[in-house]
Amino acid sequence: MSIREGDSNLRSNMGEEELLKDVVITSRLDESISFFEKVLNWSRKYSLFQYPFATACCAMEYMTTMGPRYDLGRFGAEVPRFSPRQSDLLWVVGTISHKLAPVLVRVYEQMCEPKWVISYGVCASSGGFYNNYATVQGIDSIIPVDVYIPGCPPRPEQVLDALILLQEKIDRSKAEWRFSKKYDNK
Amino acid sequence: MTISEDEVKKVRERFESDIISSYQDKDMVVFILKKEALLRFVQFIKEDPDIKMEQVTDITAVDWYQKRDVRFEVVYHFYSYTKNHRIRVKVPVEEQDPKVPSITGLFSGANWFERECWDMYGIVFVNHPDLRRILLYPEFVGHPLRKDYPIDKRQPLVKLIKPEERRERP
Amino acid sequence: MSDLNERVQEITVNMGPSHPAMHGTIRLLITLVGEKVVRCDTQIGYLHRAFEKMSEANKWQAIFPYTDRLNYVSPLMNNVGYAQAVEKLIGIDIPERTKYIRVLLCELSRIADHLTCIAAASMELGAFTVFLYCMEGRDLIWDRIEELTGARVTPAYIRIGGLARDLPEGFLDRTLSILPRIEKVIGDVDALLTENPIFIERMRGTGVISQADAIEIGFTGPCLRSTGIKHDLRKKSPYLVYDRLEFDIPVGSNGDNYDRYMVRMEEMRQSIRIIRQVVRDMPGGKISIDNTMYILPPKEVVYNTIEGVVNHFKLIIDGIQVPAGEVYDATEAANGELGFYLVSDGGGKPVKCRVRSPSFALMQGLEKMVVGGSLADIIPTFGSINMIGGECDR
Amino acid sequence: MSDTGILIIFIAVVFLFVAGMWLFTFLFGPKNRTRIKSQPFECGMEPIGPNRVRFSVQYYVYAIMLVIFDIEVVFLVPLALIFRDNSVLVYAVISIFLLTALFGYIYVYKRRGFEFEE
Repeated sequence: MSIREGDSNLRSNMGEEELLKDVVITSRLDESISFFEKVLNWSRKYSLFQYPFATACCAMEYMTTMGPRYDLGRFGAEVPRFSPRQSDLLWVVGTISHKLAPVLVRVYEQMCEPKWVISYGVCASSGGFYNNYATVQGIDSIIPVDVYIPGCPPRPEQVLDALILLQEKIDRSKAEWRFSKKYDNK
Repeated sequence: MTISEDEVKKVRERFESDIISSYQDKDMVVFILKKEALLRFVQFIKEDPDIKMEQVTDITAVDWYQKRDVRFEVVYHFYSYTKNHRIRVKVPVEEQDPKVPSITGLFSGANWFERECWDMYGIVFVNHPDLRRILLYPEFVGHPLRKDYPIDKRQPLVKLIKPEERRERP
Repeated sequence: MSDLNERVQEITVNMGPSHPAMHGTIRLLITLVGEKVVRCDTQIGYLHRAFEKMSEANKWQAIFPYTDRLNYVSPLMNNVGYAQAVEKLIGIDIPERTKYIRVLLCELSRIADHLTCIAAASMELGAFTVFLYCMEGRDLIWDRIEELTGARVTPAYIRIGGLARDLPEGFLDRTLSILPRIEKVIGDVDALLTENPIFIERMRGTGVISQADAIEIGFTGPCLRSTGIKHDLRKKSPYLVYDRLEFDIPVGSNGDNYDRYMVRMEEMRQSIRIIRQVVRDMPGGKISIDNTMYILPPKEVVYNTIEGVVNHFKLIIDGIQVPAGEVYDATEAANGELGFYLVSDGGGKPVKCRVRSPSFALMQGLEKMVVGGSLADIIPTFGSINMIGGECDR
Repeated sequence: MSDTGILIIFIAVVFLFVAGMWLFTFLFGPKNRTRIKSQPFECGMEPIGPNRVRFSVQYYVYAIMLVIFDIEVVFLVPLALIFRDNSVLVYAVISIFLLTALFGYIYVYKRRGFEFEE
C-alpha cells in the first residue's frame, strides 16, 4: 500500500509548483472539472452507501473493520445498505466462485448509476491461491473494479487506506449527472 | 473406540460370502464389502444391539485412477453414540457402472453426503430421493474430483472480460 | 377466520446468496403459505473452492493454509485437526508442551467462534450493541493470535509434528490478562440478551429439533448438545491433554434456538476455565519432534551444515513421505465433530484429504427445523446453527 | 406579520424544499434504465413465480384494526395537550370518544379478529 507521506502523486502532499505542473490546461469542455462538479464529487465521496457482498474469510476481517476498534464509520462509508438500489459502493468481500458469479453480475447491474466497486482481498482481486475449476480468477473479469485491496485477509488499516484511495479517485474523476453522458439504454 | 472381537466375529460369519476382507486399522475396524450386500449390512449394524450404529458420520469416495484395477472405492464411516465406537465400510466400485445402493432409507443423514459424492465423483446412488448436484451448478459438465479432470478446467457461467479490455473502463 | 383461508396460494420466496442474514453463501428456496413455511430447499455450494482438489495437488505440509480457510472463524482448530490426523497416519507423538499449546489455541479459537456466532445471530435480530461488544471481545483474542502467529484470521501456525515457533516472552501472562475482559464481555452480552423478553420471544421455541432427528441427520457440537445429549469428543474420546483438564459440558433441554445460545455462552465460560488450567500447568521443553524426516530442521542447522540444507531441500521439494494407509481422526471443533479422512499411497501428496465438516451435516437439518415455523423464525434458526461457508462447501 | 402571512411563508418553504429536493435528485441522478435493473431484486437471482399472489385475509383485517386504534391514540394526544384545565367537559368528550372505540374493539374481539392463525 502507498505510504501516506511518501506518496508523491497525492494532491495533499504536493508543493505549490507541482500542483500547477500537472494541471492540464484543457480547452475541451468534457475533460475539465468545473467547480460545480467538484462540489458534487465532494458530496458523493463522503457519503458512500455500501453494499457488503461478503462471502468468505475476508468477511471476518470486514466485521472488525466495521467494529468498534477500526471503525469504518469515521470515513462516511459506514451504513451498510443490503439492497443494490440504495447503495453506491459495492464491497466484494471474499472468494467469488463460478456458481456465485452470475449473482455478483446481477447485483452490480442492479445498482444505480454513480457506482463504484472495491474488491476486498486477494481472492476477489485475482482468485488468490485457489487457482482451480471453482473460483473466478479475479472479479475484474466479470465486473469493472475501482480499487483492489491485496491481502488475505487485508488488515483493517489497509481497508481504510483503500477507502481513502477510492475517495481520492472520486475526487479526481468527472462527476456524472443527468445529462453528462448518453447511456444507450439497451 | 473400536468394536470388540466377538462383534467382529458375529458380523463376519453372518456376512461370510459378502465380506471381501476386514482388518483392524489404526483405531477402527474396517470392512470391505461387496456392493450387493451393502443394504443388508447397514441394516444389520443399525439394529444389532451390540454394534448399534446410530449415525453415518461421512460418506465419500476415493479415486484410485491407474493405481488399482477397481477404480473407485466408496467409504462409509459409522458412529454409535451409546457404544462410542466407529467402523469404516469400504465398497469397491468399477468405473464402468458406478452404481451403489443409497442408504438414505436407513439413515436420512446420508442424503447430502451421497449427493456430494455423486457431484464430485459421478457415483450414482440408486433410488436416492433427489440426486442433484449439491456443490456445483447444474450446468457443470463432468465430475471434478476424478483424477483425470484437470484442476483448472473452468466452466464459467458468465462471459469473462478479456484482460486487455478491463483497463479501458474510465 | 379459518373458512377464509382455503384459496390462499403458495408463494416461493428466494432467500438467496446475497442476503444479509445468509452469510452471503446460502440460498433458501422457501415456499410460504401466508407467513408459514411449507417447504425449504436449502442450496449450498456458493463458496465451493475445491479444497480437496487443491489438497491433492499440494504436498502434505503445504495444505495448512487451505485448512485455515475451512472454518475461518476458528482457523487454528482446523490446523490442529489436520495435523493430528497426519500425525496419527504417520504414527508420531508430539511433545507435551506442544499438546498444551495446541489445547490453549483451540480453546481461544472456540471462544472467538462462539463470540462471532452470537454477534451475527443477535445482530440479525436487531441487537447491534451485542455485535459491537462481541467484536471487541474477539479483537482481544485475535491480538493474542496475531502476536503468536503473525496473522489474525489465517495463522497457519501448526506444523506436522510440532509448531512453527515457540511462545514469545510473556505471552501467557498477556493471555491471562485478557480473560477477565472477555468474561466482562460475556457478562454484558448475558445481561443484554438472556432475560430480554424480545430475544426470548424470538429464540425460545423456534427452530426446534428432536433428539432422534438430531442424531440421525448427523448433528454434532452445540446444536446436538442443545437437544439434551451429553456428547463431546473432548470427553468421549479425549485427545491432546483434554483428559487431564476438568471442565464440564453444558447441555440444553429442548433443542431450540435459545438452548443453542445458552450452550454456546456456557461453553465460552468453560473454555476460559480450560485456558486458566492450561496456562497454570504449561510444561517447558521443545515444541517439535526432532525426527527431521517429517519436520523441517531448525534454521541454524540448515544454514550451517550441508545435511541440513539437503534435508530442508528434500522436505520442501518432495514433501513429507507419509507411509501408505488411511486414517479418520475427529476433533471437537466449535461447530461439532471435524473429521479428517486421509488416504496416502506413500508419496508426498495425499491421494485423498477429506474433511467431514460439521456445518455440512447441520445444514441438512435446517429444513426440518424451519418447516412449520414462520418466515421470521428462519433468521434466528440459521444464525444459531452458525453455518460457516468455507467449512460447509469446502 | 399576520397569522395568514406566517402560514403562507410556511407553505412556500415546504413547497420550495420539496421542489428543491426533487430537482436535485432529477438533475444529479444519471438515468440508465437497463432490462436487468428494472427487474425486482431477489438476492441476486432471477425472480421466481408471480409476486401478485392471494394471501390470507387476516393480514388485511390486522391492518385495518391497526389504522383504527392508531388514529384513536393520535386524536387523544392533542386533546390532552389543549384541554389542560381538566374540567368535566374534557372528560365527557374523551369518554364518548373512547366508548365508541371500545364498541368496535369488543365487536372485533367477539369475531375473533385478533387471533392470528398460523
